[in-house]
Amino acid sequence: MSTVDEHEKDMPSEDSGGKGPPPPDPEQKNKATAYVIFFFFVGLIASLIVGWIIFPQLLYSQKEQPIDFNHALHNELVGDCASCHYFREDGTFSGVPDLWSCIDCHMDVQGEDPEEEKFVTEYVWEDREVPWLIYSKQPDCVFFSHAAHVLSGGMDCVTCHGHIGESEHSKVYQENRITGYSRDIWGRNISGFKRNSWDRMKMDDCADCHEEARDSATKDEPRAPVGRVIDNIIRVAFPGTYADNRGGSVQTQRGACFKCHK
Amino acid sequence: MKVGRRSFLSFIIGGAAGTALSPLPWKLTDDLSIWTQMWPWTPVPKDGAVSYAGSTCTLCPAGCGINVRMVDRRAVKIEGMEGHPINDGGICILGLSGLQLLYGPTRVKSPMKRAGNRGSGRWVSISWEEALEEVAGKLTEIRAQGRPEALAVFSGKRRGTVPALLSRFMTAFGSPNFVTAASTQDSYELALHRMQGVQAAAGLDLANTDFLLSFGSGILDGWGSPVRMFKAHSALKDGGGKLVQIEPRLSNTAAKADQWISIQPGTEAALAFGLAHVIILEKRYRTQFVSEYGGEFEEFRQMVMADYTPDKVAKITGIDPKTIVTLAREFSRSSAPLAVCGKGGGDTPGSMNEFFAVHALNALVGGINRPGGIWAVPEPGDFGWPDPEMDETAARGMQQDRLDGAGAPPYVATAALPNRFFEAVAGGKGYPLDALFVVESNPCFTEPDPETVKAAFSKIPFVVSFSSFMDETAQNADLILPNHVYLERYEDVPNPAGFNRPFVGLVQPVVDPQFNTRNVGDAVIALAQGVGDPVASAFGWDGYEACLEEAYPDQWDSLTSEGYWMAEDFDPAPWPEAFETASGKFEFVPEGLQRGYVPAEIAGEKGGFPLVLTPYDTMRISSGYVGNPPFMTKTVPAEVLKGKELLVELNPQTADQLGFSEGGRAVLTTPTGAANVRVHLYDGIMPGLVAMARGLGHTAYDKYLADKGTNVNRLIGPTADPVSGLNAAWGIRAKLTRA
Amino acid sequence: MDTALIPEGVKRDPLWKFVLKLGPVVAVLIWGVVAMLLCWIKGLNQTNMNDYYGFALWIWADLAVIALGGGAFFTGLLKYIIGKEELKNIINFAVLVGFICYSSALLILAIDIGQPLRGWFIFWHANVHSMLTEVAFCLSCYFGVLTIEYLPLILENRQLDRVPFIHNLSHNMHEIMAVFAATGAFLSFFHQGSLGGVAGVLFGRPFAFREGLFIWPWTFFLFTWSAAACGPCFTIMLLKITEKITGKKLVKDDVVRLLAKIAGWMLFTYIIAKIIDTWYWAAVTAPSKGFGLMEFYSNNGFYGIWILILEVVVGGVIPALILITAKGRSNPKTLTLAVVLAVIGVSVNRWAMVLQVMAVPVMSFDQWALYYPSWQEVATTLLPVAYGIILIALSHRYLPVWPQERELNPVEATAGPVSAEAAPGAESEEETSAEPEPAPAQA
Amino acid sequence: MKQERPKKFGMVIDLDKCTGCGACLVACMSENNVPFKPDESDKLTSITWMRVYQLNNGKPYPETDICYLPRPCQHCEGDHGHSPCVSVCPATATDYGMETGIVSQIYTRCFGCRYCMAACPYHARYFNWWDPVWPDGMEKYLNPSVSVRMRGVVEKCSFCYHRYQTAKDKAIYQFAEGERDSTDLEEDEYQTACTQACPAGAIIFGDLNNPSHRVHQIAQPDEKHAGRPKNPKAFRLLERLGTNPKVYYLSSRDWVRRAGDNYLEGEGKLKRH
Amino acid sequence: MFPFNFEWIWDMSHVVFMGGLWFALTILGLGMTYCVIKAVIDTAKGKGAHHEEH
Repeated sequence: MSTVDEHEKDMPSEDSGGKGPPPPDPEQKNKATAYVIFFFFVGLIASLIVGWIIFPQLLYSQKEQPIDFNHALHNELVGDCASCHYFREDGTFSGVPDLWSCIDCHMDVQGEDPEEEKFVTEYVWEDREVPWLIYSKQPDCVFFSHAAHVLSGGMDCVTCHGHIGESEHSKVYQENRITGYSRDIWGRNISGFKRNSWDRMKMDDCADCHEEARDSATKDEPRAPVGRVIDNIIRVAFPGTYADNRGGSVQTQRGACFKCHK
Repeated sequence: MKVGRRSFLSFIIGGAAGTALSPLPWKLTDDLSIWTQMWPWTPVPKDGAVSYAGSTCTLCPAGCGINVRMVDRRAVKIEGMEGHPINDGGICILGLSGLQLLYGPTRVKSPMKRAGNRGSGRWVSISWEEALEEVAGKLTEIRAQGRPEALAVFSGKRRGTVPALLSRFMTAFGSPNFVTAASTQDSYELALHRMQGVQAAAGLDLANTDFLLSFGSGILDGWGSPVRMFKAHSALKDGGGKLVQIEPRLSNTAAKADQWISIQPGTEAALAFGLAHVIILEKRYRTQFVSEYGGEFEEFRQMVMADYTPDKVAKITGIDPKTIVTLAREFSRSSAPLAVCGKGGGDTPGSMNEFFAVHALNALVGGINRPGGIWAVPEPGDFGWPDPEMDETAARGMQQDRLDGAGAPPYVATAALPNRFFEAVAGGKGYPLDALFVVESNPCFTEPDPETVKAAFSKIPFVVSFSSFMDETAQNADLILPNHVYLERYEDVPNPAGFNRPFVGLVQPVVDPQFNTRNVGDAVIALAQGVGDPVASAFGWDGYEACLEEAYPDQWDSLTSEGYWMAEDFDPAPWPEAFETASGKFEFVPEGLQRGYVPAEIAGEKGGFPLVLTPYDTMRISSGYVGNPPFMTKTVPAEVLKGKELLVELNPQTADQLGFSEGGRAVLTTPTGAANVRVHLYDGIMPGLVAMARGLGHTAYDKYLADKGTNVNRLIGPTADPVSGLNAAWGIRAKLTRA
Repeated sequence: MDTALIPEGVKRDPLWKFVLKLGPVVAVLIWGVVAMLLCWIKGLNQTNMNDYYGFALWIWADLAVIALGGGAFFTGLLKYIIGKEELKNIINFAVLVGFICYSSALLILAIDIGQPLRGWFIFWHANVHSMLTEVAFCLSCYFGVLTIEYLPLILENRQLDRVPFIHNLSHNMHEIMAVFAATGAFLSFFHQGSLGGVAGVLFGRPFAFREGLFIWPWTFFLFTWSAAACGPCFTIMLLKITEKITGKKLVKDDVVRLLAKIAGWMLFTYIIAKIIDTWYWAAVTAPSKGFGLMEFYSNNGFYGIWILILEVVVGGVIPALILITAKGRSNPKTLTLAVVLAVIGVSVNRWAMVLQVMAVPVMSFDQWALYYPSWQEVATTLLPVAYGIILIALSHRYLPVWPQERELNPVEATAGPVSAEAAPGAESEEETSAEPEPAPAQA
Repeated sequence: MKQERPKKFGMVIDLDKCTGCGACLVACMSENNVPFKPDESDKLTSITWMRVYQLNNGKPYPETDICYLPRPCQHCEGDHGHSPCVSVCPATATDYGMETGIVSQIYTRCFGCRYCMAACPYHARYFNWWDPVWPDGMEKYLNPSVSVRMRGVVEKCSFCYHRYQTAKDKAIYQFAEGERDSTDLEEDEYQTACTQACPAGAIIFGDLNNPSHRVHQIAQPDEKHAGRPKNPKAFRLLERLGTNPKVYYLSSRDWVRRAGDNYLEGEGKLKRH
Repeated sequence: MFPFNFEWIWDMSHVVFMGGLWFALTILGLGMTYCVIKAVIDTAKGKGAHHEEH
């Protein structure tokens, strides 16, 4: 903020003297301006392409499952998810079945599927666990209680895991090259929009669902996000309008951090 | 030109705007922070099904039951076993650190053969077949030469099937030199043997004691079965009982005691006799016991009356006569008083005179085999194995004198004399040894004056270590046949230290062997087979597991289901049947008791060494054959270990006289050796004493333990007790000079 | 060779001399950068900080540097809001110093945190109850303000100013500078205060804890106050140093004296408040927690009562008395002494409110912890100093920092095409810039 | 979902029983994946969620007396959950849970500013100055219930919150299977690792709000006076600062109780109600 | 820092703190936007070209 301009403002700026070089040819100037604008858009569009299309391609590696697993077929045979993805007696969730769970049926090759043959010969007979790639694997800092959600909360698998149980082939596993996250956690859509409850499994997605649950505990129907914002504003502007429905956390007034983190 | 530059700038601005409007910078920022949350070099423990596996801890003689938490096949945590008779859910610091030993970097991962000079640290891995063949070959050679006695075994344990197998092997092979490490328990056993005429372990009925008088025993510093002692102490506190600690240093036990009485070190026997004096004088003893079962009581009475008046004792011990009288009254007034002795953690035997005196005190108040007193617990018998067949060579070998002189006059009743064993070998006394097996022990570190041990090693051409860890002894061996760590093997733990019922704990494998190791029991059986008949015929088992099961035919069900077997309804022999001495009475004046006060022997002239060095034990340092795991070393206070330097405790008054301030560097010299130390000023220690923690100063093991501090055993040579022949050194004269 | 970039009408060293003089400073800068990289790559184990000294040299440097950078907001406030027009002659320099101080503070913070790549969590996942959140937000925002204030100065570089857009931009920014300055003052009030709050709210640390007003402990206000008092002192101190080094008088004495007078009165009132605060704390607050005053100052090897005396008397009362007397501030020697003492005083205050807070044992059985910084900490703390010197040197060389320089240091005709017009004084200064120049850039 | 009554987990440590053996330290380290370095003798950089202090009465031999004081995180409640550390965390990485009274620390959220450490008068918070390194193979014993902390973040005692979680999961499962009447936990179903391990039984853990729990019965917290113990043998560390901690200590020795707080010279004992 | 952040609560402290913050940021943002736009317009008008020399 040099003081030079302090005084400059007192004088008409159009009043430029004739001492300088002659003003440039207007046509030439227009042309130059067009170039400048053109290159601005070139840069803009190029970077948008890089950011929206090329970058996501580069960010995720694509990995095939060691065995192409047919969920639909198995589901037909065993009836429900819990047959293989069961609760242990200590209330923990078994997650992806280990070899031991499969051996009952797959001690020997049963059908003609080469994938099954591969499974039996390369893993069962070799007593080697299958290095499954887990689409919905949460990072180590997360404590997720299947018991609380499924046994207490009565949620079904589809809400978070989608219709994987109906798949006939294992989809490609995409892993973030920087973080090691499965892409299903952050969501396939790079812009972060989701259509279904199972499209993404980030903390905010947990929070959204819990917010709805909290609302529905006190109100008759779940609120739309906009409605919630309005409620919140009313809550601040007119304290005492609503019953206090705070969670245990002193910091966030939601669930305490330790509820979901370890 | 101008257009070009401006257009380029415009392009950059457009690019920046576009980038900002794309997910790239934002996702990248987010992902980079997530990357820091999941750094690939920070381990993520694998999740799995949780289960618990029960077993018994063998890291000390306590025999605690443990529950190991497993995640799939990994052991992730050791916890105390609820309801276990010894530790009931509690667990000590060493037991908790066990997994660091199991998965630790100092494990010997396969049989190893020395490649360079001894101690050079150069080894080659060999197969078990090669290793066993090499040892068997050597043994065959020794037998072929007709001198089977040239084989010796040094075992850390004396009880249980593994020592029994080793002993059996030695008998069948023909060598009397089966040497075991000694502890307070050996002194106790000898006291019971001399005074009660029984071959039994001393069991303390702590549950019913209401007055515990400890003559320097580290009740809360690792003495006996530590967790059991801790629980007993807490129960004493809850029940309004009393603990009195007599020792010259405010140890953790002394600090927790209701009364701490500082005493001139080495004069504990005199105090015990002094208390007896008061009790007898005031007729506070248990008349029925003394009159009916007290052997030579009159002689005892005369002795304490003449030589141990409170004033005389006060002069000897430095304790106020009034305190002595009060203590005697309180002790004898209690309904179930109990006096114990054996200094510190109880890893070293002590002066028999002291054991006799303290045991006599228990007898005076009628505490022998009574609730709240001290019980004679029968030693586990033999395992019902038929005697091994001995050929002529073996029989001839067994006729030879033991190199340590145990079992022969003057130490007839002592089973083994480890201190004399190494002295004899190092000094070239007796016949030379051709081979030595070292099992579950680390004499190059734990024995007093380890230099003598090393000198003894240099006289033995073939040393085989069975250690699971690359400890000092394994480093000085020629061959290592690594044992499983306790979490990988079967074993029995009979009669835990100080427990007052016949008891066997079962060690069971909770994880698969992590490395190419073998149970030492299996190795011995294989060796016997390698040597051939008649040794082999004494070892007809398929393997150690079968042998173990056969050893406990009646207890096996209980062992496998409960993890232990205990004689629930055991009652100690009532007084009429309790004493198997010649007189059938309790001998108040056993053979070997010193009449009149003789100051305890201590090495070093007073002139050159104005101070007295005493070692002390702490729960946070494992001073036994297992080196401190990293977790334990982490808990060692900075007042004990700073960097690699050990601090010795010194009373501020003494420090002032010597010109030391807190942390000052010094050279600690004793007649046995010298070490660089630092000084920690501690008000809780008698002036004139220097106290040093036992268990540091390892040269082997890993960077978490090696070269930290000084091994106090290096500074204190053994002193043979005239009765037992066992090491009775509780200290040594010393001097501190500025470094 | 860089004459085209140098402001018109002033004399500067030849480039080679300039570079040579900056050489050692650049060396220090590189040393600092190496230490900084070590801290980032290997982690904070490179420092001598520990679990007792979670805050140490760096946080002190941060607090001190921000207090000293307070000259920018306070001078801005005086000029743009209160209307002390004379201060326009020093405001550029004050802004420059502020910019350096705040950018340094942000850099040090970025090194100081254990997980620099997650540093943005402080904004994104902000906990509004934390004083540190307030610090972070206001600090970054005010740094933005300082950038906005410093930017026109850069844009007025002789060559940049030739571009019409840039010229217009800097012109427009000047037009509404008062708005920015007001925002800056608002933000500064809160972050200077919240830096004081950082220590003052620690109710687990009786040495630091102060009662206060609503959520703000008294230290909140004392910090703002002391920054307003000592920031200008620091600006004056640096001005004196710059004048010494360049061998030129750059700002007129009346301007300096005005600023010194205001700073003096601020310091005077501040130190009265500080004494009252200290007394209340020593007599009421700390004893209520079981602490006597001397327990904070004895039984340790370093933190004696001398710290309090140095801070309050030597670094507070004395400079305040010098500065509020006309005689004191008109004598260049006493003026310099006073501003140096004030700078020391505020630095010691920040030192005590960071380091001593960490050192004092709170549990009766705990011990004093002493600390000395590692070379990496020292180097990274000197890094901003070196960077500051370089930035001042560059600004001095290439930017029109000093409105009064040409008037005070007329350049002889031989020096170049500039020269003669310098005389008329500040009011008609703009005319001097009308000089056409060789304009090599057009070639 | 039914609302359970808020719990307030706390601890009572009997200093008459504590022997300073260090089992709680290792139980904690082993349960919570606390790392170790080759040299841990600088206690100012040594991570021990549970630390055992040695107190002494300051008297010369032979009047000397010492006492061990294990110090886990005190899980201060402060004023309505505003413990010294929680409100200062700029990134919401530490939190006070009203339902359990436990002060949490989220390592992946923490960015290592160490303000909470400056705030804690108990030095219960530790910074990871180094990357945690386990010797090759030793990482096998790591507990999957607790995340391993990366370099550059603060960590502290969590009252083994993961044990609460696992116990809860088990209760939910058993409730769903009809094996129990409610998902409420019994006192012994949630115990910290140090409590479980203590060979002297000196540590007692439970819900201070629950009159049937031993901690409540022993400490007898006075809710009218911010949880101050009514048991005359009990005291809390630095109660006068208003930290309102949830760890109570018992001692029969006057000098030990007095060492728990700061008093001006000549100041009488803190009055109790 | 935004209402959609997990940590955001609609309470007085957020409204006051974040309100103040966003207010300041808005002023700065609007101020700079004004300057830039005006500079673009001025430049288009031909102001400031090659100094206002006299």
